[in-house]
Amino acid sequence: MRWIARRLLHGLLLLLGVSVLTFAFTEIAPGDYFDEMRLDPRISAETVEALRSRYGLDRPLHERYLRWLGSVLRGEFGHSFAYHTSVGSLLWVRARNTLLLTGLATGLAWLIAVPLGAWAAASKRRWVRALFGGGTSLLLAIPDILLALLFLLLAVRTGWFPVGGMASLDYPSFDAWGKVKDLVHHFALPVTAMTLATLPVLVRHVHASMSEVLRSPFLLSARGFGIPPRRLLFRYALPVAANPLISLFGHSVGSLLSASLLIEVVLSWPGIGPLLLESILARDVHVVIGAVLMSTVLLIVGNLLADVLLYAADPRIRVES
Amino acid sequence: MSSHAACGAREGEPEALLQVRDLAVHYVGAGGEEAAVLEEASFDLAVGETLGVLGESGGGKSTLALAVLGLLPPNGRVTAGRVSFHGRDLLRLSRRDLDQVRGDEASMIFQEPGVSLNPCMRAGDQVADVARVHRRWPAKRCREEARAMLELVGFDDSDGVFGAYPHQLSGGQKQRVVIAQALVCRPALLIADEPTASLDATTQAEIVALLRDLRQRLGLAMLFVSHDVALLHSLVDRMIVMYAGQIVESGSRDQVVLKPSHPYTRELLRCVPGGAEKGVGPGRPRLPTILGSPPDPARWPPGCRFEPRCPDRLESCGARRPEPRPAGDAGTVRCLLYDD
Amino acid sequence: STLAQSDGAAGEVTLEDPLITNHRVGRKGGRLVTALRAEPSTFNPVVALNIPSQTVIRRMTANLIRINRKTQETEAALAKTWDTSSDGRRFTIYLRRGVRFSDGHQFDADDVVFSFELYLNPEVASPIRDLLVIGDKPVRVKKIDRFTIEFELPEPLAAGERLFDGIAMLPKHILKDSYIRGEIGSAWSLDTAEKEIVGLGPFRMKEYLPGSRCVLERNPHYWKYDQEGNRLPYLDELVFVFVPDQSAHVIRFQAGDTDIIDRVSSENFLILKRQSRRSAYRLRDLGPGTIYSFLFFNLNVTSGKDRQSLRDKQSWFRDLSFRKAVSAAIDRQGVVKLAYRGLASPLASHVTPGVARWVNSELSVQPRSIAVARDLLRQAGFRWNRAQKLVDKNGAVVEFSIITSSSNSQRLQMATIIQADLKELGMTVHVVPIEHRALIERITREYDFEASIMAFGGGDTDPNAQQTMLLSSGYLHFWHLGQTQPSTVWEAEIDRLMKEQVRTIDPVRRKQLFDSVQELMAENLPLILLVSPHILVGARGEIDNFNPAVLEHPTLWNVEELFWSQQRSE
Amino acid sequence: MTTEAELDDVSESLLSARGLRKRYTRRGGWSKPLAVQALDGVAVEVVSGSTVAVVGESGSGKSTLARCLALLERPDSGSIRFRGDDLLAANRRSVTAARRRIQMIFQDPASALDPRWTAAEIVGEPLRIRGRERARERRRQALGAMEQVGLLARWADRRPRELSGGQRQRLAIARALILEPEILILDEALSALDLSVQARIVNLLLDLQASRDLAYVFISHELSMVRYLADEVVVLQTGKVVERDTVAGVFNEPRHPHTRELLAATPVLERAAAGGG
Amino acid sequence: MRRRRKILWAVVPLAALHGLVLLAEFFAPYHYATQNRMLPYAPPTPVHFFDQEGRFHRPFVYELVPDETGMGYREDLTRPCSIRFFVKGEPYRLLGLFSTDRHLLGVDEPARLLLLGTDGFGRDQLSRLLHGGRISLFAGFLAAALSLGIGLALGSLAGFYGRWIDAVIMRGAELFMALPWLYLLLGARAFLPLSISPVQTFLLLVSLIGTIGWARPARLIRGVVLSARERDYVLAAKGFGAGDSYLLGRHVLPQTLGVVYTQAALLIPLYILAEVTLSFLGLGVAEPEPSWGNMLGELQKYHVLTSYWWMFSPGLVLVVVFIVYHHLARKL
Ligand SMILES: Nc1ncnc2c1ncn2[C@@H]1O[C@H](COP(=O)(O)OP(=O)(O)OP(=O)(O)O)[C@@H](O)[C@H]1O
Ligand SMILES: Nc1ncnc2c1ncn2[C@@H]1O[C@H](COP(=O)(O)OP(=O)(O)OP(=O)(O)O)[C@@H](O)[C@H]1O
Ligand SMILES: [Mg+2]
Ligand SMILES: [Mg+2]
Repeated sequence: MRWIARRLLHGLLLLLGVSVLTFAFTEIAPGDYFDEMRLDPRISAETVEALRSRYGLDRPLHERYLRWLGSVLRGEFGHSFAYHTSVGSLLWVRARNTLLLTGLATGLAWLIAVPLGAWAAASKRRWVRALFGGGTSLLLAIPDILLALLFLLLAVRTGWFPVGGMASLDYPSFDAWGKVKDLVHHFALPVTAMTLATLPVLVRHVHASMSEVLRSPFLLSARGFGIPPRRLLFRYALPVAANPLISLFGHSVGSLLSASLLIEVVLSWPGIGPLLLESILARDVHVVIGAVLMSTVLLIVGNLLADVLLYAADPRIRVES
Repeated sequence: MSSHAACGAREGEPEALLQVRDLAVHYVGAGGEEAAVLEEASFDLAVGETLGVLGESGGGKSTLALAVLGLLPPNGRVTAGRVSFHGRDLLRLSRRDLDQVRGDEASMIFQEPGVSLNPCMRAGDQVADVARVHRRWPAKRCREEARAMLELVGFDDSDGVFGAYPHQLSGGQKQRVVIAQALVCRPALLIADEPTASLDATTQAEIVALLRDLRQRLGLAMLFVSHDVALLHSLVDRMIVMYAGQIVESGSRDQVVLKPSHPYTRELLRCVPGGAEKGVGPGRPRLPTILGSPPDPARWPPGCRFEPRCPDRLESCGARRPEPRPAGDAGTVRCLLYDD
Repeated sequence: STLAQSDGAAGEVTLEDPLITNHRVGRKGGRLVTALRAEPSTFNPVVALNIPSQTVIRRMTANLIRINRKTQETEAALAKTWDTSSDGRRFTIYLRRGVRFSDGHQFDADDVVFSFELYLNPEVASPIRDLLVIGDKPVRVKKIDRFTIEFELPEPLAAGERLFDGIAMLPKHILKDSYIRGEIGSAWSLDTAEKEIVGLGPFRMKEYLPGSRCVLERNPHYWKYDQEGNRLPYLDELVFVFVPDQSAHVIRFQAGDTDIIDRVSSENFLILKRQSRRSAYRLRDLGPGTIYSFLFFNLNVTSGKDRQSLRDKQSWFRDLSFRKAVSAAIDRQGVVKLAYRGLASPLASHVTPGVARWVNSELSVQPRSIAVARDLLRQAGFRWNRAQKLVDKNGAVVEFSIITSSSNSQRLQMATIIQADLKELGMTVHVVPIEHRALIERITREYDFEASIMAFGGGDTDPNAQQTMLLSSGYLHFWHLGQTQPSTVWEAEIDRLMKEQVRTIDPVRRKQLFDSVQELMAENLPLILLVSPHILVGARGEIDNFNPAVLEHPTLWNVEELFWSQQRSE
Repeated sequence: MTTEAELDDVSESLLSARGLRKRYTRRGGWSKPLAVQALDGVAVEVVSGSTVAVVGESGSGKSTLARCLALLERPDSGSIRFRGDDLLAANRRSVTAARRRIQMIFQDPASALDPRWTAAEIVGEPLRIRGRERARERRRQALGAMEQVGLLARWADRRPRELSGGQRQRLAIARALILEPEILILDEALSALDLSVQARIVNLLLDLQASRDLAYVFISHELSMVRYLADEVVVLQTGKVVERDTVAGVFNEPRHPHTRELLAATPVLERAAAGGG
Repeated sequence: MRRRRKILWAVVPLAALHGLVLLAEFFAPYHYATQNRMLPYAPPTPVHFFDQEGRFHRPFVYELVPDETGMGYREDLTRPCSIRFFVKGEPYRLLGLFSTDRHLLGVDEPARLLLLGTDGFGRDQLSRLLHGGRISLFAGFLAAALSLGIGLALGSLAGFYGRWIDAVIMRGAELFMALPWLYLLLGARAFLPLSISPVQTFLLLVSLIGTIGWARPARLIRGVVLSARERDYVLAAKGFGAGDSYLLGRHVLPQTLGVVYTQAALLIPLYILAEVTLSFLGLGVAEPEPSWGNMLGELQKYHVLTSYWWMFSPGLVLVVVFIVYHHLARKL
């Protein structure tokens, strides 16, 4: 397990690098958080300067960085200018909401993609192939933003789905069944949109790697021993095809926080995306760095997870140890 | 054409285990054109008998083996013929019914043991799985059965092998696991397509010895494909020789190897480097070869397919298609030389 | 300091003089849901700045004196009455007795003194402080007795009592500790426990769900009663849901998820209107608000080689005829039609018609005339070349860029329209939308722009609130910042007039002075005024006492009076 | 067992390798690296115009030896001398020059030919790299080389996948021969071919040996072919030379048990009556 | 052969599209910036063949006039205006070479031929779509070329030489994938002068995005190179005395072409779309210049989304273009 330690160290260095560079980048972008106040007729320029110096914005970059690093060590991850609170607590709630959405959607997408891709790869029927190719092409071609907008339009036109929010106001007063119904109702639209956005890429990959495995001789051999088709597909072919899919899975874990930005914004999901965008525009620097680091952590975790899974799934790697 | 002229079909014997009649296979190439890679293949295989298939590379040996168990690749198609096994026509069975036959009553093993095993399953599980699928025994029983089979194919340490993944096994061991897989349900027929071609000499010898032994013990009938004449001669009861998609000769092993009738068989046997021709230094005698190359499956010549390369060809060979006819004791040959 | 003599407060007093309101008597119960465009950033009035935060905070806090949003005049709040000294510098405020904070603790002069101490302490750097610093000196606060406080302004200030509207009274017993610790800035932040946020407003915090909503509940100790003696507010709960997207506001309102909506864009207002016949909501076009949008040129004095081309162009911008020509060429009706779908008013003065009390009604909107514009340019020495491009005396082609904030689509549209309008004069205009902070930096710090479209407004309607923009030394004097001396005669004149009106107590005289200021602005066109968008609001039909106004907050300013005229069928 | 000392006095050798060691480490993501000693002190001597056969079970290091001898892989230690120059110590130029004199046919014909190139391009590639001839001349020579190995000129524009396995292998041989090397290393070059084609290639090899004095390192597990073709046989087992002798010596009186095992395992066709056919 | 035919299925429409877009001025009935303030959000003009009496005519349209509600439009049926080919219109320079004022389609005054309706300024949506494609397609191309170029160079270096070069490049790639590039873009925009044209600004920013985007293709290409360099024919070429540059250029890089093509076909759409996000941050193509991204961005306005279906046209075009690109990617 020295290997894990090495990977973690690696990740730590990456985080450090990302934080340094992010700091440098924020410096490049014009303006700072308190600039907005300059347009407020009630606030004098002196007050703005006072605030800036209070938050250390008048200090040189490296000093600000070290201060920030100190607050990371205290577990606060810096201070949000806009929200007057520590970034850690601010981000956590949104990150949870985003993870709920993307986690559900990614899970769902994988659940659909694996059997669908496998089935399409195994099918010899022309129309299945045509339908599959056409369908994934179409989904792949619809930009996320358009997809989200279409769903919004659907919700508005039909009134079947609530727009925005994760639960009704009366949620706490519902009984268990009512709660479930309410959640499903609220999650339906964003989760579907998100699922549809991630699905085609996954299906394509599953299809590609399954097609490759299906051509391999050991399947012919297994077929020669009378293993029935479904078992052949899922018990024999899938674990072998899993290898590239696991890397993909690692990648989709890595992008759990960032993949849903547009959908969150359009469908008003209280996730990290809108906050990040707002913070970038408002130059709420620590929030941005916090969010970036959070997704970097996820990136690292995703890669690590992929390797662990690969280890678990592929005896060729596992057994050698 | 007629089934009476079937190569190797011996009259008057008890009902054969496997009866192949006039089997023909076409492959659709990438460009869309069809190639008839197997034609009019007919032979019988009795219970417990071993039949060797010898022939030119590309002659259709593998195709024949695959077609019998319905394992042709997607672009291959049986266009004619009948494969009756235990009295059932395998070509007319549904995929479901065929799956019940395969692995249970008849099994197939391939050339490359390295790629015939699922890299992500334990060897023992792969053997047990075949039993599970066909016998629907409880898992424990399947495992026991698999373990017993592994012992039978010569693993002393069957527990160790049971839990091993294919990449932890040597080529010979892998091939033995495949054989165990093939035999775990005690089939009556084993089709082996060059099962030892990619193994080194020692391993090859082990596997052949094993097959010989199992044949005895399980009363197994075998269809054994190879281009190693020496190997076939030492293993099989009868042989068929294939050239350019046709069975050109069949007969008992000694008859085919020692007294070949068909010119192709004769030429082929001449190519085998034997101890006799050895020599040292640059003055070494040259090996005999067959001139020219086999015809293109998409454009067979109208007459005898070996005619362009045949040392003994007659004038009529280029135009007339030879039909199989009896030769030797219970053999056949497809050559106009023997036409009368 | 004041804190030293803390908690000398005496015993309990019952609410002796509640404020009795004068409106239709309603019925209790129900919940009102409204959407906020952004999540509040804090619940702390001392540091709160943005509209969402203030919207929430103001429902939970109260002022001594408030400005009635409808009449735009001051009225009593926590102060039962007040006296103003004859020179307008001293205010004596008499508090209502027996008022309680939402946690039941009594409110008295100590809390007032404490609150002002917070706001005035330079260390706290409250943005409110600037309101209370007049001519570089802060307001002085003195406790007279438990329910009387005296305020002394360093200089006379016309309508000085209006100041109190923006200043929420805070509970000393809650905030004292964090103030002493020097952490008042991060008190009452988003992760503060709901119970700790205590105020004097009609509602108090019940629940805050980050990213999704905050729920306020009725303050049981509120100090207003209706005429039948019912304690206000009528509503049980007031819910703010956070909906970052404008469109989503409308969608949710349409869907019945929210009950009241404000700051509707004109397009969305029309969509709502189209459907209102079928639905049960009321929509109100309140006419122009206090916001005025304008085009202005960079008249700053710049140095540095890289600004040479700007300085060349400034010779046009400084030319009044040029500015007049531009103003004459702008199709304000087109702006109203295209950018606001008819729901805006073209402007003649920077005081909008929404501020009826102060607008100079003599000024009239300049009609569009390309001919007039061309004449003006020709007289100023501009010519047109063969390609019909405008060139100046030196033969340089007139070409400049207008920067606008990329996040504001209306301003972008205005810029696009102006671009097309000025093309008819042969001017080549680039519209450069840039991101908001970058825009502010260019305008306020680097002076690196040629022209820009911006809008001001909001806040108080009193002329005093405009000093920062009008005074040549003001920090919102964007066309020419950082002047120590007024650089033009008319700017000097405006400075003089503005300073005079501050000291003038007589309202009629003040209006005259301010009218002159507006005239000067209109004549010299430092701001080429465009339009003022209408304030558009809507509410569910069953909401009674709905009395929207153009001032902040348009729909919730009288939230304590709102009630459901019939229980909603749910 | 042969010791290196026995080889020392062979002075006229063309290529001589001494004490070759090569160790591979395989890295799995998790485990600690796994080391395989593929060559463990191997010595080989090739005299011009002769054939050295290398036999051994799978994984015994035959291909590794071949790659080292062809200078395509650097052994961890040991020396390789070509015409007396120590190539492991030599500069880049002389290594490149020597590489051209020592050519190799790879075990896996599918991987040895770039699937994008046409047959003529493939065969002409060594010339192209050497860069002396123009394109037209290159093609002419390539066609000549193809003809030599029995490939038809009309296949010149086919790509490898359009050729049969035997044809591909011949293409590789033609390519190896075009620079007129002095040593050709054949790593199981014939195993994939069927009998008649195999025989043809063997004949070609013999002709070339006779006419050009070409030396072969012949790696195979088909002992009948080894017996037919080789002058000397080297038997490898797990990276070590366990036996080295003339063909006659190895086949008639094998000394090492492993060699005996190998021999016993090879089925030999009873030829008693075969000749009469 | 079949493969080639399948590729043609993608290439021909793409070529046609690029042709249309290149000659946008000719195919577009109007200039993309011409505002028609009487006709904001006018629906597509219906084309008629039969007049009020039911008589057949050459195709014609009626003038659109605001209807009674002031919100919509109706046709002024009093005067049919014929559609004509090769009409005189606003002058332009075709491909920047020839001055002409002929447009493919036009209509008699006072009607306007608005085949895809108008946007909020009354500008002809079709004309904008044609012009917008020019920027979008070019931007997509440019950025993809940059990403792939750098990715190819770094990825093949990493894969071919391995060891520390590989380690450095791959760590760099990880870093690049984690950084918040929007800031850099905001910063870069701040450094650009205001006076350069909006299109140039945009293209500069797009180039920056393209440059930044090397990491993903580089990783993929590295993978391919890693396996390609293990091939025996690479070893064989080494045996013939080939140097590294020969091996890379002749054997290794050609192997990566498949990945490069596929990536190109995926990246181009991605970068075309990046503009929507950029516009969000004020970094997109500025008015009045159209692009598919900023036209699509209009849909984020609720009233446009719900009321004016023809404003979806850029979305539709994008989807079609993307499908074609994906198809191409799969077949290459
Ligand atoms: N999937 C396929 N598609 C098209 N043609 C094929 C396919 N498989 C085999 N063929 C062709 O069919 C013919 C017979 O092939 P087959 O594999 O049966 O030969 P074989 O006798 O087994 O040869 P070998 O000894 O080399 O294995 C050959 O010409 C071959 O090229
Ligand atoms: N590139 C490599 N990396 C790691 N291990 C290798 C590599 N090449 C060969 N080996 C290992 O070195 C040993 C010798 O391999 P080599 O290929 O030389 O055997 P061989 O005698 O040619 O076998 P075969 O007859 O199967 O071709 C084997 O254990 C093999 O797994
Ligand atoms: Mg075969
Ligand atoms: Mg080898």
